[in-house]
Amino acid sequence: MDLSYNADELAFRDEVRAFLEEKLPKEMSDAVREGRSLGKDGHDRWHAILNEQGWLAPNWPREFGGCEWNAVQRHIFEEECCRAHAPRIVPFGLTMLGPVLQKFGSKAQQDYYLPRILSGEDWWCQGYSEPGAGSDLASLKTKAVRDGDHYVVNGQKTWTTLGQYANWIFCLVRTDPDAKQQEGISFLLIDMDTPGIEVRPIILLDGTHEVNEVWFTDVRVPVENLVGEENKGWTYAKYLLTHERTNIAGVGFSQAGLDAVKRMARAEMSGGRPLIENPHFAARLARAEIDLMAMATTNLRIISRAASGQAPGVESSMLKVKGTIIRQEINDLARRAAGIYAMPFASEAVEGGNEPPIGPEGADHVGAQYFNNRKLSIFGGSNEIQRNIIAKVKLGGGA
Amino acid sequence: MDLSYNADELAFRDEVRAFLEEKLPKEMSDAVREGRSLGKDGHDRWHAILNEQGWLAPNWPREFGGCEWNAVQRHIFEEECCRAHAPRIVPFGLTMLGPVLQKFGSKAQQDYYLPRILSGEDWWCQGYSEPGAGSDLASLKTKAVRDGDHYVVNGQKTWTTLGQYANWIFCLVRTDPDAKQQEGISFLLIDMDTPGIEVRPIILLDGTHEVNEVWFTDVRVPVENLVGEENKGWTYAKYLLTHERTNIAGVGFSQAGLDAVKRMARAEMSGGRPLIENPHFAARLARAEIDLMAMATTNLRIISRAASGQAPGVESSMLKVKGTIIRQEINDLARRAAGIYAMPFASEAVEGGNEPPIGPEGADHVGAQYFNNRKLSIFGGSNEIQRNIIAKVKLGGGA
Amino acid sequence: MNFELTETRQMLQDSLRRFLSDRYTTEVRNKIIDSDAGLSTEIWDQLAELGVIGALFTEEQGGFGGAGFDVTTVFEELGRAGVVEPLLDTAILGGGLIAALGDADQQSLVERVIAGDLHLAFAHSEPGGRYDLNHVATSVTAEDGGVTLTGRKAVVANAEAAEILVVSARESGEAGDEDGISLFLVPRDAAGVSVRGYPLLAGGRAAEVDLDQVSLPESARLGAPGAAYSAIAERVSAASVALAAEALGAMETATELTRGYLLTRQQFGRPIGTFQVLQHRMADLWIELEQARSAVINAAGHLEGDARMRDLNVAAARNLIGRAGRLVAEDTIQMHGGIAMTQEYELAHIAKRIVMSDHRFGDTDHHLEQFIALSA
Amino acid sequence: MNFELTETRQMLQDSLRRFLSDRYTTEVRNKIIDSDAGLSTEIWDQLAELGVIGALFTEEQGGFGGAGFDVTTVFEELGRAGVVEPLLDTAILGGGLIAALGDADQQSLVERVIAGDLHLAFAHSEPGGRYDLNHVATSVTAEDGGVTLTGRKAVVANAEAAEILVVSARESGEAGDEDGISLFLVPRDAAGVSVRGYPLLAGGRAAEVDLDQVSLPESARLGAPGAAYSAIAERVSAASVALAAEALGAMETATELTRGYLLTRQQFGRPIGTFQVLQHRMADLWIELEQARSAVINAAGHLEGDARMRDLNVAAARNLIGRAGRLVAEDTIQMHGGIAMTQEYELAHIAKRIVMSDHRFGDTDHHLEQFIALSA
Repeated sequence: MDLSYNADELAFRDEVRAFLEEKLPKEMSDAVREGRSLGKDGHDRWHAILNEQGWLAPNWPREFGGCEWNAVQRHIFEEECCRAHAPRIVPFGLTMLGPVLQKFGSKAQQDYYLPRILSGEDWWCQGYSEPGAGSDLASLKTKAVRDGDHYVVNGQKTWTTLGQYANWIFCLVRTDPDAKQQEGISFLLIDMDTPGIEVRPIILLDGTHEVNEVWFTDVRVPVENLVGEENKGWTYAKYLLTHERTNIAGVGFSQAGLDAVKRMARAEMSGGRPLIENPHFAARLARAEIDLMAMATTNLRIISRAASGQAPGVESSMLKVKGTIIRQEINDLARRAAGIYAMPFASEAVEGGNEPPIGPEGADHVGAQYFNNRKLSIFGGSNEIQRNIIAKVKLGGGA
Repeated sequence: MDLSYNADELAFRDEVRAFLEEKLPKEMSDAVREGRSLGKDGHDRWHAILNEQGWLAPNWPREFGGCEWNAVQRHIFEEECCRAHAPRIVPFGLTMLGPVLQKFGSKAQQDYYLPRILSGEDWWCQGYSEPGAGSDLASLKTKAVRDGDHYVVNGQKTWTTLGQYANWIFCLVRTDPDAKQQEGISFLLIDMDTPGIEVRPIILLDGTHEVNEVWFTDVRVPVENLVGEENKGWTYAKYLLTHERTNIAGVGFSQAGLDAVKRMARAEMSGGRPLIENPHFAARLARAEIDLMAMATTNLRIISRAASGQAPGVESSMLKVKGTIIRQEINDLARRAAGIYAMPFASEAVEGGNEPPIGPEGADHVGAQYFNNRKLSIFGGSNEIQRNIIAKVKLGGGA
Repeated sequence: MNFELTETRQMLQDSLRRFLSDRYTTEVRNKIIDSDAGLSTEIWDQLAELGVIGALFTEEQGGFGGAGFDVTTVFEELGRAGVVEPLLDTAILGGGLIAALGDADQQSLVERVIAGDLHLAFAHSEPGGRYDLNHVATSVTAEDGGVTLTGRKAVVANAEAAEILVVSARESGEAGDEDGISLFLVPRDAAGVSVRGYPLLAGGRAAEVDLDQVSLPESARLGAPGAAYSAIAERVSAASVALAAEALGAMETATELTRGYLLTRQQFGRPIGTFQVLQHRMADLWIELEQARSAVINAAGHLEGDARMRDLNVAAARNLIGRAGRLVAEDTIQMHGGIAMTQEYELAHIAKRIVMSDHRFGDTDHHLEQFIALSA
Repeated sequence: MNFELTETRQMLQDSLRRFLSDRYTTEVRNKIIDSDAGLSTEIWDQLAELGVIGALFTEEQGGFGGAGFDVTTVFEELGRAGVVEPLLDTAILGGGLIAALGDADQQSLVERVIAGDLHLAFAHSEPGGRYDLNHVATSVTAEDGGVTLTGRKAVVANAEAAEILVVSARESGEAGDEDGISLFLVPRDAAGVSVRGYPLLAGGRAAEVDLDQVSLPESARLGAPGAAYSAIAERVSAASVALAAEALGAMETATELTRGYLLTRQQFGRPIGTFQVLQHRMADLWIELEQARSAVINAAGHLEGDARMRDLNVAAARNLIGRAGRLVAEDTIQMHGGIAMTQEYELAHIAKRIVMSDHRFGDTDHHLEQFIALSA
C-alpha cells in the first residue's frame, strides 16, 4: 500500500502543471472558475492549444496521434486541469467517436475523420437519445432506409449537447424495423449541413442553451458513412458507452467546487462571524469534504486497478452514483453559502457579459449551477439505472 | 382551524391527569421511565387499576363494558398515559381480539370471553405470524383439520409477543388447503393449556425475552372455538389489523423519549459544557423535535377526521412509517447522549434487578433499547409494506 | 380541536384556485417571467378584485382577514400555481409594516395596496448582512426638519415596481442591535435613490438599492424613532409563514405532476410508476408533504400569539420545509428525468420556487439555529 | 501509487481469515459472549500463535508489523468474524503504550503480550469525561519513594481479565489540560483497586474501576512525569484506525449476509432480492462500503506521519464510518426483517459491533468536530 504518487508520476504531474501555468490563458481559467460559458471560440482556442502540445487525446493510441497515457497519467492530467480551472475538453469527437472509429471504422474513415477531430476542423455531436426513450436507449425510432447509395434518415434526436456548434453528428438509427429492439440498429456519421436537418435549441431550467433537438426529414446520407456493419450499431454504441469513461467520479470538479465554497464561506459573515465558523454550515462542509476524500481514494483504487490492466466493471456505476451525489451536494453548499445572493438570475454573468457581478465573488452563478447540475444524476445513464446495474452484477443471477 | 382542545376535551384531560396522579403507582412509572420490564405481575396490577376505574377498554362499546370514547378522547388518554409513564396496556385481548368478537363472535363467545378479558382472568396472545411468512401473512401453513367436534391443529407460530404469560391464543389456521391463499383460512381461539402446545422463547438481540415460538402438535380445539364462519378468517384478520389501530404514530412515546434525551443531554458534559449546548448534538435533537411537532399535528389532523366519522385510510401507513422513523431516531439520540455508557449491557437493570445503575441516570438501557426498537419498522407490517400500500392507494390503478 | 377551514377561507381558496388554474397557465406565467417588468399588472388587478390582497389585512386595517390561516390559504394557492407576483413584498411586508406602525395619513396607503393601486418593497437586507434581521447599517442623520439616509440595500424584491420603498435604517447603536432601527417611506424616485434591477432565478425581479444622502421629511418615518424592530420581526414571521405555505403549495404541485408523469410515462415497456423504487420514493414524498402541511398549520396557528411561541413554530416550519422542500424538488426532478430540466416544463419553475424560498429571511440552517436558541 | 497488500500482510489476512472462519463460528462466539469471562483463552493463545498479536508491534518492539496497514489487516478480519477478544485493549492500547513509553524493564511486558501471556487494560476515560481525551481528574500524590493514585475510571474494557491496568492520572494542572498527565502500571489486584465488572452489549466485558489511595512505586510510571499525552493521543489514533477497520470488516459481513438472504428468502412467491427497492438499497450499501474502505486506507496510510494529517484522516474515517456503519447496520437488519432481531443470528451480533464501535474514543459527531477543528 502506498497512497502517494511514485517518482515517474510526480515528474509527469510537474510537467502538466508547468504546461498549464504557461499555456492556459488567464481569462479562460477565470471564466471557468466563475462558471461562465466559454462559447465556441473559447473551446476551439483551448482545443488548439492542447493539440499543439500533442495532449488532446490522452486515450488514443500513438498511431492515431494520441498520447497513449495509462489510467494514472490520465487521472493526473484531469486532476491538474481541474485544479487550474482549465476548460473541459468537449468529449464527443475525442473520447466518444474516436475510439469507435479506431476499433470499428474503415481505414478510409479513420484516415479522414480522426485528423479532423484533432485539428478541430470537425465539431462532433452525439445523436443517441430520442424523445420518450430516456434511459431506455434501445427503444429508438429514428429510421434510415436504404435508397441506392444513400440512407434516407427520418426522425428526431434530443438532448444533443452543444449541437448548435457541431458540423457532424454520429447517430444511432434503426435500419431493420422488424428486428428485436437492440438488433436492427446502425451507426451513421452525418454531415450537419445535409439538407433536411434542423437544430432546435432546448433551454434548460437555468436559462442556458447547451442541449438541442435535432430533426431529420428525408436526410440523404452516403452509405460510406456507415460505421462497421449494418444492424450492428448497438455493439458499437455500447462500446462507446462503457469504454474509456474516464473521470466519471468528477473528483477534480468536486475539489474545485469545494474550494470555491470555502472561499465564499470565509468571506461571508453570519451573526458577526465568518460563515465557515458557523457549526451547522461547517458540519455540512466537513461531511462533503470527508466523503470527497474517501471518493478520491476510491477513484484512485479503481484507476490503479485499470492501469494494471483490470477492466473496470461495476465500479464505474458506483463512481457515477456517489460522484454525482457529492458534486450535487457541493452545488447545494454553494447556494447556501451565497445566502440571499443565490436568488438573482445573473444571466449576463452566465453568458459572459461585461456587467459587474451582483453579489459577492463567486455567488452569481451558484443558484443556476445548482439547478443545472441536477442533470448529473439524470443524463448519461440515470443514477437509478446505475443502481440497477450494481444490483444486477453483485446480486448475480438469483435476483 | 383551531389547534387547541375545546372545553370538554380539556375537562376530560384534567380528569385523566387527576386519575393518573392518584392511581398510578410511583414504582411503576419509575420502571417505565427507566425502561425496565414490569413482568406479568406489574401488567396485571395496572390492568386491574384501570378496570376498577372502568377505563380499560377505551374503544369498546358501553354494552360490553367499554368507554366508547371518541378518537380525540382516546388520543388524550394515551397522551396523558405516556406523559405520566404509565405502562402500556397489553393490546391482544383488549384492542385486537375484543373488537373481532364484538363484530363477528357468537353471543356465547361474547358473553364468555369479553368479561374475562376485562377482569384479567385471561391473558391473550396472537397467533398470526409464521416462520418464513414475514410480511406475506396470507402464506400461513398451520393446519386445522376437522375431526368430529374438534379441529386438530398442527403447525408453528412465531413472534408471539408475551406468549409466555398467555393462557389463550387466537390463531389463524388453514382449514382448506386447496383454496387460494387468502381463502381457506379460519380464526380459532385456543386454550394454551391444551396438550400438544409448546411455547419456546425467542431471545431478541438485546437479550430480552418478549417474543416466542408456539408449536402445535395434534392440538384438539373444540369447534365452538371457531370465530364466525369456517374459511372466512382472513376477513376477521384484516378487520383486526386495520380496525382500531390507535396511537400508531407513537407520538406520546416519542415525546417521553425526547424528554429523557434532553434530561440526559443537560446532565452530560462535552468539552466542558452540557452536551445539549453542543451544536451538532443540538442540531440532531432539534430536527427530531421539529419532526415530532409536525407529526403530532399530522396525528391530530387524522384523529380529528376519524372523530368526525371519516375512516382512516392510507394515513395509518403514513403515521406508521414516519412515526417509527422518529421513534428510532430518538433512540439513536439517546445512545449518542449516553456516550461511553451506552456500551454496558445492563441486563440486571433491564430485568428490574436491584443493582445500582452503571452509568448516569437513564443511560443504562439506551443501547439495548436502540437495538430492540429496530423492531418498530419491521413488525406489524414493515415500513416497506406500508410504502407499498401508500403508493398503491395514491398512484391508483395505473401502477 | 378543529382542522377545517372556515367557510370564508374555503371560498377564498376555491375562487383563487379556480382563477389561477384558468388564467395563470404555464404559458402565461412563463411569458410574465420573460417580460421586462417581471409581473403582470392585469393579473395583479384581478387578484385585488378577487379580494386576495384584502384577505391579507385585518378588518381594522381595511381588509377582511389578516390572520395566520388567511395568509396560508392565499399563499398555498399562489405556491401551487407558481405565482411570481409580489404579494409578499407589497402586501405582507410593505403594506403590513405601514398598517402596523403608520399614523392615520400613512395608513391611507394600505387602502391603495388593498385596492391593487400601489406597489411597495421592503428594503431591509444589506450586503454582508445575510439573514441577520438586526443587521442594519444604513444610517439616519438629522437635518433641518427632516432626515438623511445613506446606505445600501441588498436583493430588494419588487424594488423597481414599487412606488414607495419601506426602508430600514439605524438611528442609534450598531449593526446587530435590535434597538435603534426605524422604518422610512422612501419614494423610489427620490433624489439619491439608485436602483440596479435584475431578474430572479425563480421569477420576479429584485434590485440592489443605493441610498446616497436621501433627504426625507420627518413624516416619512413609520412609528417612533428607533423602535421598529419588533414590528419588523412580526412581519418577517408573517412572511415566513407565507413562504412556508407557498412552498407547501409548490410541493403539492410538484408531487401531483410527478404522480401524473409516473402513470403515463412508459419505459422498458411499462409505466415507470410500476417501478417499486419510484413508488417508495413517492410514498416518502407524500409523507413529507403531510408533515410540511402540519408544520405550516402549527406556524399559522401561532402567528398571532406569544412572540416566543410564534418564532419557535415559524422556525420549526421553515426548517422542516427547507428539508422537505429540497427533497421534493430534487426527487421530483429526478423521477421525471430530462423533461424536468427544460425551462418550459411546469416543474422546472415550481422546483425553483421551492428551493429559492429557502433564501428569503433565513435558510434551513438559520431557522434550525433559531429553533435551538428558542427551545433552550 | 499502489493499493495492493504486501505479501506478508496478504498471508496474515489469509491465515487469520481461514482460522476465524474455521474456529470462530457463530455458535462458538455466542458461547464466549455468554461465558463469565467474556473471552476465550484458547482462542487468544491461538491468535498469539498465528502471529496476530505480533503483527501489531514493530520489529524494534519485538513484533513484525505495527504499521497502520498491519493494524487494518488484522482488525478488518476480526471485524468480519465479530471477534470479541480484547486485542484492542491488550495489544494496541496497553501494549502499545508500554512499548511507546516504557523503560527496558517495562518493555519486557510487551514480549509477554506478544506471546499471549499477558492481558492489559487501558484505564483512561472517567465518568463525565465523555470522549475528551484530556479529561483526566484521577490524582497523583507523592509519598515516600512512590505515588498514590485516587480516582474513578469508566467503562474500562478488559479490566477484569487484565493483570495490569495502564492508568492515566494527573500530576499537575486541571482536568482538560494536556500537560500533566502520566501513565502508571497498576496491578489489578493492588490494594485500593476495586473493579465492578459487567458485560458489554456487543460482547466482551468492561468495568468501573475505583482507585482509592492506591500506592505504587516510582517504577510504576511509564515515561517522564506529566508527559504521556502525546503517546496517548497516538495510541488512541491507532485504536481509532483499528476500530474503523473492524467496523469495515463487520460491514462486509453484514452486506454479505444480506446478499445471501436476499437471494434465498422467498416472499410473495419470489426471492426478496428481486424487489427493486431492496436492490437499490443494497447498491447504496455497497457504494458506502467502498467509501468506508477508502476512508480506512486513508487513515491507516497516515498513522505514522505528521500528527495533524494523522488526526485529520483518522477523524474523517471515523466520521464516515460512523455514518456508513449506522446505515449498514440498520438497513441490513431491516432487509432481513424479524430474523435479524434474534440474538442467535449472526447479523444481530455484527450489527451491535458496528454501532457500538461508535462509542469508543469518540462518536460520529465528536470526530466531525475534530475534523472541522483540524481543517480550519
